[in-house]
Amino acid sequence: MNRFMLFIHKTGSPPWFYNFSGKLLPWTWGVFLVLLVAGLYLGLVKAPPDYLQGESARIMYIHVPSAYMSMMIYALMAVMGVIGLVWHVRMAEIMMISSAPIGAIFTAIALATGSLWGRPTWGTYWVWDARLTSELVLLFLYLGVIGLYAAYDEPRKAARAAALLALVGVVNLPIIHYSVTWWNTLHQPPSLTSEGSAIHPSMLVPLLIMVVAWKFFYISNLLVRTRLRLIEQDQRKRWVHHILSGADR
Amino acid sequence: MDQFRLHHGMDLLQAKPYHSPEFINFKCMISVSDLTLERYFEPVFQPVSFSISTGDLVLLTGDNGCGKTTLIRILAGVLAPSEGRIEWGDDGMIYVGHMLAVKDDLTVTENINFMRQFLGHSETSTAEIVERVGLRRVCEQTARTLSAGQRKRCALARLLLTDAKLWLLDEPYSNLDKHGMIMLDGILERHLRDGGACAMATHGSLRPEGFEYREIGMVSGAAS
Amino acid sequence: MSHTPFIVGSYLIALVLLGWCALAPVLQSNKLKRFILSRQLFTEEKDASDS
Amino acid sequence: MSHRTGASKAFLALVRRDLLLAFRRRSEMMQPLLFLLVVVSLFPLGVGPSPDLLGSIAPGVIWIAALLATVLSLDTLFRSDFEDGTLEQFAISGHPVTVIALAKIMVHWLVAGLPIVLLSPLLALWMNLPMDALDVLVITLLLGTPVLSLVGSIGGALTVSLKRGGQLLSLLVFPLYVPLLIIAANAVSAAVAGLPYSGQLGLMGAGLIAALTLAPFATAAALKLSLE
Repeated sequence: MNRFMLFIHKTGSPPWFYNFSGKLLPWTWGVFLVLLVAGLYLGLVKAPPDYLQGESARIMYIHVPSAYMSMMIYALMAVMGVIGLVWHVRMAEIMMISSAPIGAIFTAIALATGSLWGRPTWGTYWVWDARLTSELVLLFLYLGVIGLYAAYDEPRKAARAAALLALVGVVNLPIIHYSVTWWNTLHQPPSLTSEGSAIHPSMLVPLLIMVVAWKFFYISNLLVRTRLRLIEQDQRKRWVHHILSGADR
Repeated sequence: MDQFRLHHGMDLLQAKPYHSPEFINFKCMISVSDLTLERYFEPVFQPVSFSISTGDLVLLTGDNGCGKTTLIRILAGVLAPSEGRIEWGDDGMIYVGHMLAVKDDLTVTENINFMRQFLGHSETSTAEIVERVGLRRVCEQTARTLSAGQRKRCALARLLLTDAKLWLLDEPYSNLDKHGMIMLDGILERHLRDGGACAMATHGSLRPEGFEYREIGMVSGAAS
Repeated sequence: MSHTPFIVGSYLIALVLLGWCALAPVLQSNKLKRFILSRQLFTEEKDASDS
Repeated sequence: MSHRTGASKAFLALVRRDLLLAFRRRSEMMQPLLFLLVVVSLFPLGVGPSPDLLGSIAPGVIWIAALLATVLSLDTLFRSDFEDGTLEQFAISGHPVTVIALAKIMVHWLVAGLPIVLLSPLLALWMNLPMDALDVLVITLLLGTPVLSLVGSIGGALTVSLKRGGQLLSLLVFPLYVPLLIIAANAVSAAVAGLPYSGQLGLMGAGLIAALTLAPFATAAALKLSLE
């Protein structure tokens, strides 16, 4: 088995994964914090206010990355779900269900910041804007996956049911997004905050930094949650006692 | 708790065909090696290995919670094992478990007729099957009004409906009265004589009378 | 109408949600580890007293 | 597996049996339809009887009521067969589980979907929908209710082994119904306004074909999972 396959095979074994991710975590958290500080500083202090909306455009540096992450995490969840369903890879199942709450939280952040952003620009907290509406439906999709996983009591079966639902959801995601956007154009003139307009580089750089910062947050939080589930599921196994009595991280 | 006595190798030597003189095609219907299932990351039963061939009657014994029903459902193909391998022969299987698959709103005849169209074909007419399982008196009543024993007989009628060679029975003798047990012995004996095989999960004294059988003792996973 | 309350509000909400999202598993894993260790000690004492 | 009849014979046997079972329990079959009538009749009480107001919200209300009525009847789609072990026998019978899922879905549509289409003229009358848009409403319901059953059966199969699966089922299924609701309600209101609606009907036809080909496989996978 060549080195790459050996590596893939080893990620399957819980103790190896636990130690490997343990070593990885400080680095991912570190990079996240550095990027966060850089992004916030550039976004809040350096970047000029938007010529159209003034200061409130600064909410964009939180809203846009969160909306992007909520879509990306759902797609990743479906991919991990397929791996878990087809090859019964336990690690993929655990990572799939661990990323569901993170995705739901990013969706909630996107919704909250979106409505707060809407208040100064549109005058009301909630506008049935195309993006906000599809974010809302995405939140229901996430809650459906989390709810279904919680409803089953046997973890392996729960993960496969949630994976199947995530797969059906990801097939429907583009359809929902386009039907909501089409529906929105029927009932309302195109809203002000369409990202289509070219963004000035000084505002684009913090935006990109924030997106990468959110990715590192996702990776680190996913590893933490995966390690938690590994310990929780294998709590009677020897490697857990060995690690805990060794009282390392 | 007696560990299973027969190892895979020995089992083939010992498996003498049933008392009828010769079998046209003595073949293995199902073979299982180091099979186990994990639920909540704990093995439900100790790994088992055995194979069932023409004319065999295999009893899966063990006290409650040792995984007999789980193993039977794995053999039936409903459950996928966590470890180990299982190979099925190409001739059919039929499974009668705790859940009898008898619809309460259909009469006995309707239940049997539906299963006939669904599961397979058999020359014996429904009336004759109803007669064989002793439900002639109640065959026009809906299954809701039947007693537990009568419902079990209605489920066992499925066995006569198809020419499936391998029977998977989960405590078939429970709820049956004396006549019911005699009836079941009869159809089981006839099935084995016709070159069929049967795996039966049973506990305690409810066992087939006067049959050659091989016993596999099941040990629950937690006992390791 | 100054926008600062909305900006501060949205960053605050994001901070709180992300903070809780990061913190929850850490707290839970500490609780779980304490529970496993205590049960482990309990079983060890029981084995010691049995043998 | 067991020597068996052809899958189509099994399909027909299953459809015939389920229709017989449904007619044996007519009262249970009527409940979603009564629910439909009740929900629609609540709207005039809620928003006031003014004809033009009701007329403007009629397409959405009728379609949402159809959606709710279908979801109500989805929970019993597989549950009775799951609990008495017949579903297990279907899975072992050697027939493809997709065929079995398709048969159950077809019966569910005949028993729950079609009556909604037949009742829609009455609903249109109550909601003061202009009569010239009635034909479009019936077409959208004819194209849409099978999709409600097909997509809904995935949720039904996923929650069949759960004791209180009913509430969870609606949470799982509603996001998947969003595109269908948007297009269908818009098609009818376009017809009311005299605008062209053929595009929307085309989309719904495509949705029906997609659901017909993809949903049974997801439902079959979910059923096999629930049986474990």
